[in-house]
Amino acid sequence: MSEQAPGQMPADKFTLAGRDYTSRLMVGTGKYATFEEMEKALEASGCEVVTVALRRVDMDAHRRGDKNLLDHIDLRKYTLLPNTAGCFNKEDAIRICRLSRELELGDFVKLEVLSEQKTLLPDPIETLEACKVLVKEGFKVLAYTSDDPIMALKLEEAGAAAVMPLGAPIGSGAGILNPNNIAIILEQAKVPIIVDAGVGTASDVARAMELGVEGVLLNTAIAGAKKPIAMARAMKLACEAGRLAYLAGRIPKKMYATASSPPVDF
Amino acid sequence: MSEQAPGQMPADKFTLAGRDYTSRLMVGTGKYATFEEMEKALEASGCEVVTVALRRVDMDAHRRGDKNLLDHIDLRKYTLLPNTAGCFNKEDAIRICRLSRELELGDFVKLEVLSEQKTLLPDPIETLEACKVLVKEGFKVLAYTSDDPIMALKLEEAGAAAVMPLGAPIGSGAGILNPNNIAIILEQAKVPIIVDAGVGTASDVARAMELGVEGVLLNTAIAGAKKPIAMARAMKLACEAGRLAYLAGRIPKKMYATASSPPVDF
Amino acid sequence: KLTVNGKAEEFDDLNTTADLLTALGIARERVAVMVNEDVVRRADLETHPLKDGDTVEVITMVGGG
Amino acid sequence: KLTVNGKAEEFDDLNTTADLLTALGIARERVAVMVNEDVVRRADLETHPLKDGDTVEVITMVGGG
Repeated sequence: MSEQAPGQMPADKFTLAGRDYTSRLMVGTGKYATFEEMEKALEASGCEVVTVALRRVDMDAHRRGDKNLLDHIDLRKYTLLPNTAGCFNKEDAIRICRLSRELELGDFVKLEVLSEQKTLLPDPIETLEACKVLVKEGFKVLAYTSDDPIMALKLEEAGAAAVMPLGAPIGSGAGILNPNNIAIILEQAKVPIIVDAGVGTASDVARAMELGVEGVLLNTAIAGAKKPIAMARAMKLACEAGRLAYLAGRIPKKMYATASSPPVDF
Repeated sequence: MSEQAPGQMPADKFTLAGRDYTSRLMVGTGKYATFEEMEKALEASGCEVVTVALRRVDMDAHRRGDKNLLDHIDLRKYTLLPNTAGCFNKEDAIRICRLSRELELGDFVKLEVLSEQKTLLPDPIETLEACKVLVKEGFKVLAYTSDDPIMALKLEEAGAAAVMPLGAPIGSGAGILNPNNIAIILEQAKVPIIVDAGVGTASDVARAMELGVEGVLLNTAIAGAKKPIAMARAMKLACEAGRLAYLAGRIPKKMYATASSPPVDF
Repeated sequence: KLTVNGKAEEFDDLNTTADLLTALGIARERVAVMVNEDVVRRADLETHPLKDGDTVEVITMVGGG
Repeated sequence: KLTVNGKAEEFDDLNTTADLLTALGIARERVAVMVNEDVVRRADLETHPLKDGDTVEVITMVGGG
């Protein structure tokens, strides 16, 4: 938000493990049809932090000289956030984090230890234990968790750099299923709270930001949209709109009405 | 939206009674602390249609040479939409429309015939009958109504230029209380459907636009916010975000999950 | 003697609604006028007569939702 | 003989993980290496020995949520 448009608030920066960002939208790099589409979607989203996964080098593709993900991400513009998606126990998750460190592309990790395939809901115990180990090894841990306020607090106490409660199951597009829990998490939190997963559309992002969360992380909602690049821009606008509405102090909700026009006087 | 930002769709114009607009946000001029605040909020909202009320000239203010509303609205930028707020029967509403025509500031009218003071909910019968008379007299009637799909259709058949179902009671800030009804209204409508009243914050606007409505009309949500000008910009962004998300085709809502990262292969 | 916007006012040698607006110093583009519940067309301001005891409403646009 | 990313591969006179990457034509900045479940620090690539029958995983970043 370079020049000050009317109504714009002074750059309301977002600090994550000591690094400052302008955009509060964090976007995944999975499930795009092509690398080009991914690049355009990331740019349209205005995001500065992107999540990635760690997997085997595809030797055939490598021999064919195909491009891979890192050829399509400008490391001057984007901070990488490697995830431990697909890990169902703490050992695997910790190993992936150690591997990611050897790529020397930053020390942020998205800790994600899931319980089972169908719901992909996080396993709270494994996540907490993995978090303790990783924090001790100097990782900046952004911990994906359920929207249970108690676990969120334990993760914060275990040294997580940010706690990332889900809005709804990964890829479900169901939005913020339990805003109350998110609000409770926010009340007690001293580290940034980022809603991650389950966002389906722009208004979900705006609603999350209006609750007061520091940021939103999503992937499927953009990559899976019919027009991903347009949806990426919609998410950017919604994230800014929600943050601004939060800072602008909305009117209270009431059952009854108050006229917007003065009473008739003739 | 002059230059094409990445992800921007071609200017998706909004036609209202034969006139084209770029912004789908329509804003009221009531309840601002000062005229200056109103001017800045209208500008920050990016709106092109503003609602006004008709009341007696304040003779004392006039003698003091005080400025009035029309001194603060640039008629080259804004289309005026006089309302019949405060009328509780069709005769009063029709009279106010005829008065507004004598100001020769356009033939759009926001027809609003309310039932009683506490809820300010519209009176469907009076509204419909007033609509018929006004359409016959050549007014472009934007009819404020409840979110009852049957009444919405009757108003369309009575020649309304647009039908404006409420999201929630005026000034309640409760948002879109019955999205299903709005969706039904949209399915059957051949005239623009605009959600009017009850919007409380940016995500409400985005949700309404994601349902597919042509536009949103609000006043209290901006004028009543702690920082009205910032909220006005939030509404602008949310309106664009919601429209873009609607056009971009969101992912379906599901109970269960789909991973955003490929399965672990090592 | 007229009632203008709810207040009793006295004017001498006032014939039409246009005269009243001039007497009140009000620009006709900014207002609409009603005399005894009848809306006066702008074109008729010059001719619409005013007589003693009439009730006149001089209406303008104000902030509204 | 090594298992590299799940496939049996044969190399002759290969001593360290760095040699393997060179043989595979893979830039070390783009990958992380694991030998028999042990993560090899980048600084140790030149020295970490490879012996017959080792299982090597050459890992990189891919799209993910």
